[in-house]
Amino acid sequence: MSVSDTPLTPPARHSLLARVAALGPLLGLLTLMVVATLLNSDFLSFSNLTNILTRAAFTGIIAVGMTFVIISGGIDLSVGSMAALIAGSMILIMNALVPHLGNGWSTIVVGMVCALVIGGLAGLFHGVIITRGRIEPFIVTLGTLGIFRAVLTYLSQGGSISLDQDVGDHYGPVYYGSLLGVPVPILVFTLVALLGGVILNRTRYGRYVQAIGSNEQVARYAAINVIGVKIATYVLLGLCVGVATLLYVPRLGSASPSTGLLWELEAIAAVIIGGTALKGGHGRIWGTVVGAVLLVTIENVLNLTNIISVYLNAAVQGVVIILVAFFQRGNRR
Amino acid sequence: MSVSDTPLTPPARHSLLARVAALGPLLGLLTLMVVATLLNSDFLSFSNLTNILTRAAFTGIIAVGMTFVIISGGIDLSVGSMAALIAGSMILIMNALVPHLGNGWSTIVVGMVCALVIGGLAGLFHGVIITRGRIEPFIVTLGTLGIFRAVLTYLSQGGSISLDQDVGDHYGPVYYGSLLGVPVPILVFTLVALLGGVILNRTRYGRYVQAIGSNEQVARYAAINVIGVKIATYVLLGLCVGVATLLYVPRLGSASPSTGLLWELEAIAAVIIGGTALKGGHGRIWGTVVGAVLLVTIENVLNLTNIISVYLNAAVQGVVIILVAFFQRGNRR
Amino acid sequence: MQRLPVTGSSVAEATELIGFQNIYKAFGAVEVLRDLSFGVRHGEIHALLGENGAGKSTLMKILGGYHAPSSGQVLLEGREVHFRSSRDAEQAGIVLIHQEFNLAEDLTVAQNIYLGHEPGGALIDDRAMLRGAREVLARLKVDLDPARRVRDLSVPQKQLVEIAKALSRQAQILIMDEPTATLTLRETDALLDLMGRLKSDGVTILYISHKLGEVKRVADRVTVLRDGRYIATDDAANLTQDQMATLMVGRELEEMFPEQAVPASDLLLEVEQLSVPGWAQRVSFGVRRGEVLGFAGLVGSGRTESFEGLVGLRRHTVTSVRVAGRPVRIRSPQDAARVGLTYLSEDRKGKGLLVDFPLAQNLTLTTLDLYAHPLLDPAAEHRAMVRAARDSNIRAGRLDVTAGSLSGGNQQKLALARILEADPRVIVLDEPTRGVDVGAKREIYHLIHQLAQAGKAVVVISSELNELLGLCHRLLVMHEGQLVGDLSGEQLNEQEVILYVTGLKSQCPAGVSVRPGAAGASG
Amino acid sequence: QTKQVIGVSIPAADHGWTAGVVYHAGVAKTQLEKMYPNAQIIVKTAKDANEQANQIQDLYTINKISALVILPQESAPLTRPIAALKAKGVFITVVDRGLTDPKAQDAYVAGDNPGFGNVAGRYISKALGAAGGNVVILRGLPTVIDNQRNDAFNAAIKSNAKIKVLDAKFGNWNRDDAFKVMQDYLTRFPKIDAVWASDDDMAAGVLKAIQQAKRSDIRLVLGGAGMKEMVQRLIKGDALITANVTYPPSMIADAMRLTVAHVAGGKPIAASTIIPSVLITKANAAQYYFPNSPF
Ligand SMILES: Nc1ncnc2c1ncn2[C@@H]1O[C@H](COP(=O)(O)OP(=O)(O)OP(=O)(O)O)[C@@H](O)[C@H]1O
Ligand SMILES: Nc1ncnc2c1ncn2[C@@H]1O[C@H](COP(=O)(O)OP(=O)(O)OP(=O)(O)O)[C@@H](O)[C@H]1O
Ligand SMILES: [Mg+2]
Ligand SMILES: [Mg+2]
Repeated sequence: MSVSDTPLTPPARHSLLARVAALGPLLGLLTLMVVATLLNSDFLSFSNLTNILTRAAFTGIIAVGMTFVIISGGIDLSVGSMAALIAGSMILIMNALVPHLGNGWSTIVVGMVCALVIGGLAGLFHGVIITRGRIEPFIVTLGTLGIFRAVLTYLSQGGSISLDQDVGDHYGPVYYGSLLGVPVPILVFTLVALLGGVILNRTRYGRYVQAIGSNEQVARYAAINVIGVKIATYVLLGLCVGVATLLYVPRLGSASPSTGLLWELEAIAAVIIGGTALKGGHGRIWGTVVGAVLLVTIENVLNLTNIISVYLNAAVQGVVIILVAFFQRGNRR
Repeated sequence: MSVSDTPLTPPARHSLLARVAALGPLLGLLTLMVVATLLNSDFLSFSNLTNILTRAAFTGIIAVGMTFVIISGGIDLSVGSMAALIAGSMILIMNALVPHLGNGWSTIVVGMVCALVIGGLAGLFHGVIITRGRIEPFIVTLGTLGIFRAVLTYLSQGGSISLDQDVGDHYGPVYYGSLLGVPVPILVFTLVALLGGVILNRTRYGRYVQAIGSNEQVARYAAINVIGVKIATYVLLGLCVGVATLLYVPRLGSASPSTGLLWELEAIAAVIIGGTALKGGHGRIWGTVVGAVLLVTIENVLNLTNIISVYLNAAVQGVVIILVAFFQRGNRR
Repeated sequence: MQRLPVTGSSVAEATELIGFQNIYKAFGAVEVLRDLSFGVRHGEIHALLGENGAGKSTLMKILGGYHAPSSGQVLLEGREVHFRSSRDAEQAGIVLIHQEFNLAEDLTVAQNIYLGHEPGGALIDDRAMLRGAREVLARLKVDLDPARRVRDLSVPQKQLVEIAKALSRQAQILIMDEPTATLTLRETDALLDLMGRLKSDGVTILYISHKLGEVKRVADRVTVLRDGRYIATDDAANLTQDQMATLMVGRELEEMFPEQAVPASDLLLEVEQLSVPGWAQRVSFGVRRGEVLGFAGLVGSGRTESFEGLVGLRRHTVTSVRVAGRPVRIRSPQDAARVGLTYLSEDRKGKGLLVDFPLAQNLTLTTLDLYAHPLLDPAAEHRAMVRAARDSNIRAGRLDVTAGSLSGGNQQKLALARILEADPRVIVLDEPTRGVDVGAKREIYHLIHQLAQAGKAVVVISSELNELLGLCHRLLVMHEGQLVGDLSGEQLNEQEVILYVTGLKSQCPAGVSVRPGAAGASG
Repeated sequence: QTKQVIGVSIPAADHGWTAGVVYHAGVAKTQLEKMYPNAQIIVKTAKDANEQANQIQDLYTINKISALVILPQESAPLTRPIAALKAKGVFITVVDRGLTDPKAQDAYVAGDNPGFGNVAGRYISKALGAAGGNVVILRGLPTVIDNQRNDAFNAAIKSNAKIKVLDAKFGNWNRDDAFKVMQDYLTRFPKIDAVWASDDDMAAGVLKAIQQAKRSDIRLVLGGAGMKEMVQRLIKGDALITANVTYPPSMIADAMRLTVAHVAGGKPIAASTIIPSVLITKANAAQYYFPNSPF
């Protein structure tokens, strides 16, 4: 094919317009920030911004894992319940360890490891049932959504499970502390996002996740271990939930049946707002991060102002979500 | 990858095994019924069975509409909020009409028509934004999920909106009455399901819905009005929500911010348990009906017995859902 | 025919690299391959011929490790091999280019080419990948940005990526399942040249094609299958194209192209100044009742896009469209269908058929109103399918299978049968014989002429020049989005058309379109 | 005497207070079944009004209850289903959330929601003293009881003209949401004197947010309902937690006791029993401390 065969104009995807559209969620976030600053100049204060990012860290970290699951063509509805179960088990384990290991770091580290292990195992369970059992991920995780939370409710007898006060004091800095002025959860969030970005875009595993989501048959023909890769996405997500939870526990020092309620919706929404297709195949971590921050920012702005009835908060959130999606629609296929 | 994994289409579809697997949800339901009867022989009493079916009617009717949306490749997360909003508006309208039309049937009929109109309009709004606006249905309906419920909360000022007592007394039979011994909601549910089945399998529109879900491009090239058909699925679902709500209002006689909470999850779960693929392309109404009944039956069985901790109800539900899905997995493509 | 030496003995010759011995293959109850035995020599280009559904692709998938034979053996250098996956076969140096694309549409060209074989250590070496992809594409003489997403590519470009993917695997045995079906002259030439070079590098090539001219040109030996059975093997030099066709079909084929009837004088379709942004400018033409009008051009010349625009599938502008003299506005495919204008897409799998749907439902998709009174009548749909299968000679084990399980050529026939169901007045066929065997091609050609004689106007877009020349009353040539030639009569010869197609000759200064009525004058 | 089946239908434990209800119901069941051998008590929890309506239907159809003690998830939607049961001869005791039609019940045992708001409002206006100050409110979920409490609080706090209510937002009776709302209040208002968290779960979240922001302007955080951790802090003499307002989840046990005594023991029962909300201070805290309860 010679040069003369190339099309008359480059396809629209590469045009300026498409590039701008790809930035949709970011533009949405910036617009929102401008509006927020106009409404309340405290919005831009350092402490408010760190508050926002710290809050975004929990669902944000989970959403990074969720991005992989969704790109591969799956879904996980159970993450909120999983977080609650991990938080509860972790606290019970740490409380039980105090007599043996004391209330210092050794107890906490064991607790953290347990959080990761439980998350990973829950993910492994999902992955195996979904792939080997060939059941829709929606159904499996809808089931475990009920199961995980019920087990936590059982463990807490409906009330809350509180962390030993002294352990809590030692553990506190993991949420409240900061390094070079940046709160620890933000650091961890950044780290997880960067790692997620590298894994998704620069490793074989990430490539295979995208290939599987795009066309499972093709992936299988390319001799990719489809089942293994899929299981790994759920394990990865489970680990992310574990990380989010171990940051979360020192925040309130307790777990209750309402811990992590609706986090799944928030995490999935962050992923989709960020420009990942629900049908899988392609997506991007930075979009997910922006999506997570955006969702928290909407809430924050609503708390900072008084202009509309409290009853309508959810309506404003809904409108903003749709508007942001509208901005980036040019980017959709 | 083993060689046996690779055939382009599973010839197994036609085998006996596949036929049995296709009955998965039904078998699940039957098994559950046997267990229930063993636990408490009153389970099979006529009044208990009609109770179950009547309850299944609400999410069941919605799930029939949802089946169309999901087969066409869409999703609607807002149905629970939509039901709440319809219930609230309908009650306010009827209460306002009492001085003019009295508390009899003319008021009620106008209220019912309004329920259908509001449902249809909400569906139209979804359909248009999703197709013309080219936004992921997940996002649009996540947005309206918040919006609808917020508007209801605003209308009720956080409390509940109650139907005029006398109107309620006239309206009551729509829920509590029966025809030839069969409660009205069961009759309506049956009718909606039959109609849904005929539309899906025996009309052009139904075929187009399936075609679009299977491959939208092919449908477009085959001169199918893709946008129109898609919009119609959301309108149809809106109407179903309207019907469900106008049966529901006489039951509880009020609407509040918590009306219809999580119905979307139940409706979607009924559809998926019934054997419709979340990715769209094919599905079946009878499966959805069985799915809806199954979900209610699990709850009923849990109410009938006392063998496990109340805290673990949700866990049992989760386990049963996964087990049923496991039964029918052979049927998945 | 009787002089053909039948070499399919069950004992493989020592020089043979690949041996098939008594291969049987059945899908469920459907027997696809029966007692097949023959051998392929080291370093040859071995063509595999057969009608649609003869089992060529199936046999090659067995060799490529995608299917296991129901019984029988595959020998490699005399030793029996059992591939459990395509990865196994690849390790033995065997790579298959699929007839149907196997590309992850969301990934880029380079990512697809290297899928499962990414270079680099812990992190993928993207630059090496792009470089490597560019190199393979260059070997194919393809100018394609390896960073583009496959989703945005045209069918021929996807085919080239599929080929490049296989080439990048450094195969010793390369299986090409109809690689040229979607390619135009130039890419085909480049590919055939490349095959020659690969052969001289010692690569053994198994080559499936329904384009017998190509087979004649590159193949050393030819094996013919029919109904899943082995028929014959011979040196390509010993066989004429007609003989090949005869072997495939099992009987003498009559004249490929039917006599052309004289078209009527009234224009059924008139298009003035059709532009599709980015693809075509000011294209104007007319088609007469009873006329078969061809569109020739290279990949990217804008033929497909012009007609997709015309039927409302793409954004376009047009000064006027008349159907049977009456001005019409076409904004959607439904509008087009209403005025009796239908378009058969070149992209069978992506835009033509619902591969998960049964045959009958594919057939009736555009004409469902005929079966709705007001409820659909599945029995009537089934009857229509039985009729169409007979009329269009669609070969399927059973009629209740899904469209995806048909062989490539039979899928094409099904797609064609569907648009005829609508009984349109103007029929636009984009690559109607893609992947279709000679016998079926002939049937399609005759069908096209029957349609023309029945008073319809037929537009044929094709990349096979011979087909256009033999079939059409008149030929329009597009180049870079513009009509550059309106050829008929004497001008309808290969040399002349190629000059226009490649842009070396043009009837009018660029930008000025050919008036529809001017056909006679220029001829 | 024939066996009497008494059904108890309560909300599922989805936050601290309801967990307390479930706990106390369970304890009362064991006690009462021992006291009245002819009584069988079935406790059911429901996650929403719809499920609760289904549940009481099942209790009647299958378990054949003769009396029902119900803490409705919501008042209005359960009125009709409860009335339907009463019409079939079931003795109905409604707890805490009044039905829209009182005719649907036989007995009513309740906490005092307006009283709850009123006590809190009066305490804060007194505690802030003549100088007054800025108050922020965290409301629960949009429901009738939350409206009642909030209205009563606002009415009571008007007694101190120097007090300014800065804003009231929903914290959903949830620690997490309360934490976030409080964080944002702290960003928005440079000076806050008192927080009415209206619930101890929310108060727990509020305290963490204040702690994190290291703000010292807040003088007082008033929760409510007497969660054991909060009462314990009160006993220990916490600087911010100087009082609490009761809204005891144990009212379910009272209602069960009265009902069982009536149907199984033939004792009379009052048509309405209101359990007042009282102020807990350091002085009387010990008697409101239940270490075994989850709440
Ligand atoms: N997975 C399958 N399940 C059932 N039948 C199949 C399957 N794959 C192929 N077949 C059938 O096997 C037969 C041979 O198909 P194959 O694709 O090998 O033909 P082919 O010779 O390549 O034809 P074409 O020239 O049209 O590509 C066809 O009748 C086809 O319907
Ligand atoms: N840079 C490009 N961006 C997008 N698409 C391109 C580009 N270059 C070539 N193409 C593709 O080239 C294809 C061929 O163009 P078109 O279909 O108009 O040619 P044609 O004359 O119909 O040729 P044929 O039908 O033989 O493919 C187009 O479908 C288009 O998608
Ligand atoms: Mg083939
Ligand atoms: Mg083309």
